[in-house]
Amino acid sequence: MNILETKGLSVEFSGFKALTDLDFSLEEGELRVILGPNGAGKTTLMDLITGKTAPTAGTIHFKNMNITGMDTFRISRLGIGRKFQGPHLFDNMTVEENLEVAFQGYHSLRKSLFFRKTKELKERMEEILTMIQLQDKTSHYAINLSHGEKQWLEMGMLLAQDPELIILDEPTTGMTAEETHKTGQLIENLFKGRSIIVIEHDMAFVRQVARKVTVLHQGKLLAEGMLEEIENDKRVQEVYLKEDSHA
Amino acid sequence: MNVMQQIVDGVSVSSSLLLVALGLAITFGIMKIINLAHGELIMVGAYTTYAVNTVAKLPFFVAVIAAFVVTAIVGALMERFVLRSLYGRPMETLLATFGISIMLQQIVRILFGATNKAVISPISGTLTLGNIVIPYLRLFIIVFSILMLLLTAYILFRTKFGMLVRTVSQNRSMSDCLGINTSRIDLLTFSFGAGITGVAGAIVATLRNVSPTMGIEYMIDSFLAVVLGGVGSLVGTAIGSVIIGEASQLLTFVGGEIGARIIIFVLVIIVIRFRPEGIIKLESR
Amino acid sequence: MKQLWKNHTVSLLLLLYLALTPMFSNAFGVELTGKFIVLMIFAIALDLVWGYAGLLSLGHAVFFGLGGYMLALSYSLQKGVPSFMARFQITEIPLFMKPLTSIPMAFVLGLVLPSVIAFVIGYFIFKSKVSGVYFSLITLALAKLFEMIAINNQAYTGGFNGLMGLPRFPIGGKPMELDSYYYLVLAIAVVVYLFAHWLMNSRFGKIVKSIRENEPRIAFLGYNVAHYKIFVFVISGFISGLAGMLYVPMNGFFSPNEIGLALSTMIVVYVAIGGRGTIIGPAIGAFLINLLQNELSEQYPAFWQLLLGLIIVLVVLFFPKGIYGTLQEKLGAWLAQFRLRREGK
Amino acid sequence: MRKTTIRLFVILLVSALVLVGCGNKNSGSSSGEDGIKVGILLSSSGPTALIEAGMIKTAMMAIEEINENGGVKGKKLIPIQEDYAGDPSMAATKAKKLVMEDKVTAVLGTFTSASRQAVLPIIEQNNSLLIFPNLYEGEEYSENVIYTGPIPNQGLEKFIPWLVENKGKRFFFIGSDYVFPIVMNNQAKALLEMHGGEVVGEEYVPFGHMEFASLINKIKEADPDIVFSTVVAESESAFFKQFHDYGITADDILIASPIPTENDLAAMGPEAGKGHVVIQAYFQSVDTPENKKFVENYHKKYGNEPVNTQMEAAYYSIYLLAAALEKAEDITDTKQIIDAFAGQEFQAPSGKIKVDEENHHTHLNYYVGVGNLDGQFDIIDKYDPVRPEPWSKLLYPDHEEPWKK
Repeated sequence: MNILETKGLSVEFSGFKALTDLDFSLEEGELRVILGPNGAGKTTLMDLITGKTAPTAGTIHFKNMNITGMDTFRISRLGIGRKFQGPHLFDNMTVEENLEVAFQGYHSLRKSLFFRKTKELKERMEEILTMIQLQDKTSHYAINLSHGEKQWLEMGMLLAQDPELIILDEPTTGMTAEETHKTGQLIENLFKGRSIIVIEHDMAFVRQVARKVTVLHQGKLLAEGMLEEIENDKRVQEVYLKEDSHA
Repeated sequence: MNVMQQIVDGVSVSSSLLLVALGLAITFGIMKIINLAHGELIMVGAYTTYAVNTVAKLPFFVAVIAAFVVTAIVGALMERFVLRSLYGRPMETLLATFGISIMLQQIVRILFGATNKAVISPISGTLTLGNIVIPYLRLFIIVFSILMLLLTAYILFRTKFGMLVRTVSQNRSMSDCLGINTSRIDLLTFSFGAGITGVAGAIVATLRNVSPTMGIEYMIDSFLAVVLGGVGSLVGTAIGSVIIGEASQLLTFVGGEIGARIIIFVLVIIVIRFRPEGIIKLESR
Repeated sequence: MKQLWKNHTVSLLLLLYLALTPMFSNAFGVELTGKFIVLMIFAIALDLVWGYAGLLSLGHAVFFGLGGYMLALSYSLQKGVPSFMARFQITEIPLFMKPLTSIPMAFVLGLVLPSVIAFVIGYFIFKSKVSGVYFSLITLALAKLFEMIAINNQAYTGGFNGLMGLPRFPIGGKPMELDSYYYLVLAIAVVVYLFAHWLMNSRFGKIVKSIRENEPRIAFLGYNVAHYKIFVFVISGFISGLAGMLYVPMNGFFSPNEIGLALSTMIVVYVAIGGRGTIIGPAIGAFLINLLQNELSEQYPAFWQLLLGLIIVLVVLFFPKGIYGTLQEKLGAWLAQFRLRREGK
Repeated sequence: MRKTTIRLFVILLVSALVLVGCGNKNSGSSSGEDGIKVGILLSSSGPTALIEAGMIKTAMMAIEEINENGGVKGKKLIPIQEDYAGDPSMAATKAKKLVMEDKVTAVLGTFTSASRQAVLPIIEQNNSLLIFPNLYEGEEYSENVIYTGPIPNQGLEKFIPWLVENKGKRFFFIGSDYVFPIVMNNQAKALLEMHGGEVVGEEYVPFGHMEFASLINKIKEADPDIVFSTVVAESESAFFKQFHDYGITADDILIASPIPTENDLAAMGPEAGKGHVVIQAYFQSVDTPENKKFVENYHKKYGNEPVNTQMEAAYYSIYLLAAALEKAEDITDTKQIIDAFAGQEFQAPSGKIKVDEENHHTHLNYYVGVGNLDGQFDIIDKYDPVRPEPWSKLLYPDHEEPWKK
């Protein structure tokens, strides 16, 4: 059963076709990697799914619910979490605070005003902190964390948010080889059972996590299939050769 | 009531507004600096004109040039010692420039004394067409403001300097990589904007008296004009000025001088609300 | 207790000073300090919006002024049609001002009206793509607008001259002693401080802070940013209105200056210099600047203006966190080092 | 970086505190010796400083002259100067300081009605004395205030008939949009009606208005003989200037106004004011021995700025105060001082003036002047002291007279 489905999805920015007539679907519990050179429309697709930008044509269904053009915060409440490319934290707030605001179910003003940390919440918080190995940095300001720590804190926030669909936009940019590897593992254990979309360049990382892969090119679906097939796919190769040649 | 006359007067009001707003179109429109001392730059220009033209008895055009130079220098100092370290922090910029505006007012008060000063209109006489009367002074201001607009446009779009200015405003880090001396460009751009504002000060000084606090109203009106027209677009600023100028004249039929101003403020606020990018939108992604 | 002291040292010291003022200073000093306290409350109100939500309002005096005008008008209506109305051949109090003839009603309106206006403005702005400096520019225009309206409708507002000769402290029927009114204001200030403190350390406060830190991100966590902005704006408007009302008896006089640009910009300066986002910082800023101004403006009027301008620029350049914010930081760092050394031994 | 930060921070605080410190010393020393303390509550900074600064100078001049001639009752007058930067609230604060802290015998000052009325309750509650030396709209009386400046009825009573007789009957009224100009114009209109003139238009502009094209346009439409202007402050010079730019001379349409002074002529540029008619209680060009001396001394002291009616008023107000203090038996009793003002006369630069026996306002001479290119006024007519009517008999024939109680 598909948790996410887009039909004929297209978007234009002042004449520029960022995405054209894209049919994309993701199964529940699946981890999908999306590949593609710069400007292929990867991030645009994510923006559309999370409601950051509204499509010019086509529909998006999440859990068989039409979320096309919905407000970001509504979509998020339905259970889609997103991690942006590069750290995207609340810099001048502590690790704990960053996690706290991420917890779901307290969105209304009233709830946020008269909010008490329940025992469960506290425990969950501890749990997450240990998972992302920041348990002894709870009162540090996010801005003072190392790059890797920042990335993991974001993972932690995703856990706190507890979404059914997680979107990771280049989660390993700027990471060392083993940080990258660690992140790979983190993703695999932390988000077991959730549906995940990962945008990634780093092939090593892709090989580590990927099963099914979708390749976008110039806003169109180029290829889709298991990693091996994709790697041997002619069209994909030439796109990537081009990419490398001018990279 | 002579509507034609009102419209013509509207043109002249618009033109002086355009003149005052032009500098802001550069410092705010292009450099994105919220300069609350904009009005004081006008004031500095006006006082320079007073000093050169009224006191030193030199011809008016000399005073205009002097106004440009002096305010350009003031602008350069502002950029070099304050604004430079605040790029990308609009709120801090706004505060700092407010502080500067207080200082400029007080400095002028100390230098020239508290009493208001006069700059004698360089041109007298009026042009009469049917039942419409236009003072040559205002005619001159209309022509002058259009020339200033064209000059600025030329500098920004036809010269190397202008190209650099726009490149830097488009993408600072990129320009850095291209080996452009961005900080120097910023300095020049701001002091150029300031200089133009000083010239505006020299011109408006002929319509009114010169006083340390004369700047505030102009500052607000200029911001309204720039934002209304469309930030970062000279044409936009021109259009904004014309709309406000004409409105302030024609709406006097409705609510008198005061009513007109109130209506304009409400209108501008509504426009900002629904088109923050202004009437003229720069296509960019 | 120890904890309280540790977290609120400065606030408590300031409170102590203010509480003792009436004992070692004459009536003039007390009234002056009382005025400062009112401005401190106002500064805290702006801090909620600017310091925490990161929305720089350049027109906050609008709410202060609305509150003040409600009470001031009510006072002037007590003895029938006031002279500024009579001058325009208005023989009886117009219907829409009837509610103000009752002082308690005026108190209610002085709190409700600013909040409502704040809500309308907030709803109008925050439900749109307007943000950052454009918000500031709109509020700037609003301040100018309300100032013009207050001056323009002189038959109902006293116009340019404002409303004067207001009774001093007729809180509830008969006049109040200066000192008791002073302590009333001080008490309210403490309540406001505590409330602001509670609010900004609640989950709500954290969310508001995260709006300041990273607005898009907080939306992706499922929060309706607009609602939070509007709410904090309304709260701030409410407190500003309260401050405006407290100001009226302290000043015995209310004019368009108190609803327009001048005060709006000054209060921003107080908050910036004191240290935005720290609640007590802005209060300290308001207090220090006014103290300095009062001391210096008489001996060196010219010099004072220069100094004020200079202080603003220097603070912006070298203490972006404001005086208190910077102190806090430096002290914090210093204490941390100190502890480390202790543990080292 | 951090180092400099801290250093700066310290410097800032210290400098501020030091200033506060020596600030106190200054005010301390001035209140030390035995003498009669007089508060001078006028703005030396802020928008209205351009006029009030001049008043401070002449007031100080008067005090020095008096002290040189042995002071009052053998005591020196000790001026305590407070600047309120044209802000009424600050005026109130500073008034409190003068009255409650410095315990001054009397306060000379405030400029706008806003600032006066902000100060009024403080003066009354502390039963102190305010001497208000400036033109204002009248319609006020306080036990504790002596109004030494002109009020509308005085000038207008003479001016309007003079204008109707010599210049024309068709009036267009303009003014800044607040109480003072409106009251002025109302009285002028009433007088105009009485003398058979006609009102062809009336317009008000916001305070600080600078763009007069459309107003001038309206005036030209109505084609009056006379524009009666109570436009004040910076708007005034802007109006005269732009009126002139539109090529309208005093011969086409005359501007008549009770407002402009020599300073305003300077601010608008003399040719803009040329030929237009003004009524004032004093011009620098007034030809009396007292005035010759006054102007001479002023220019010796402060250089060749023009002298104007407000400055003269501040000057003679001090002298009136001195005379009243001289006359009062016990100058610690404010009531006695105030009573001593009643009927008090003084040979001012503008001629002999007198404080009214009952209504606390002042009988003043009036001069009709025409602006000339030297930035002065050519006096073309003069009136002997006119009785002040706080509530103009013409507008409020049966208004109760508070001083009668």
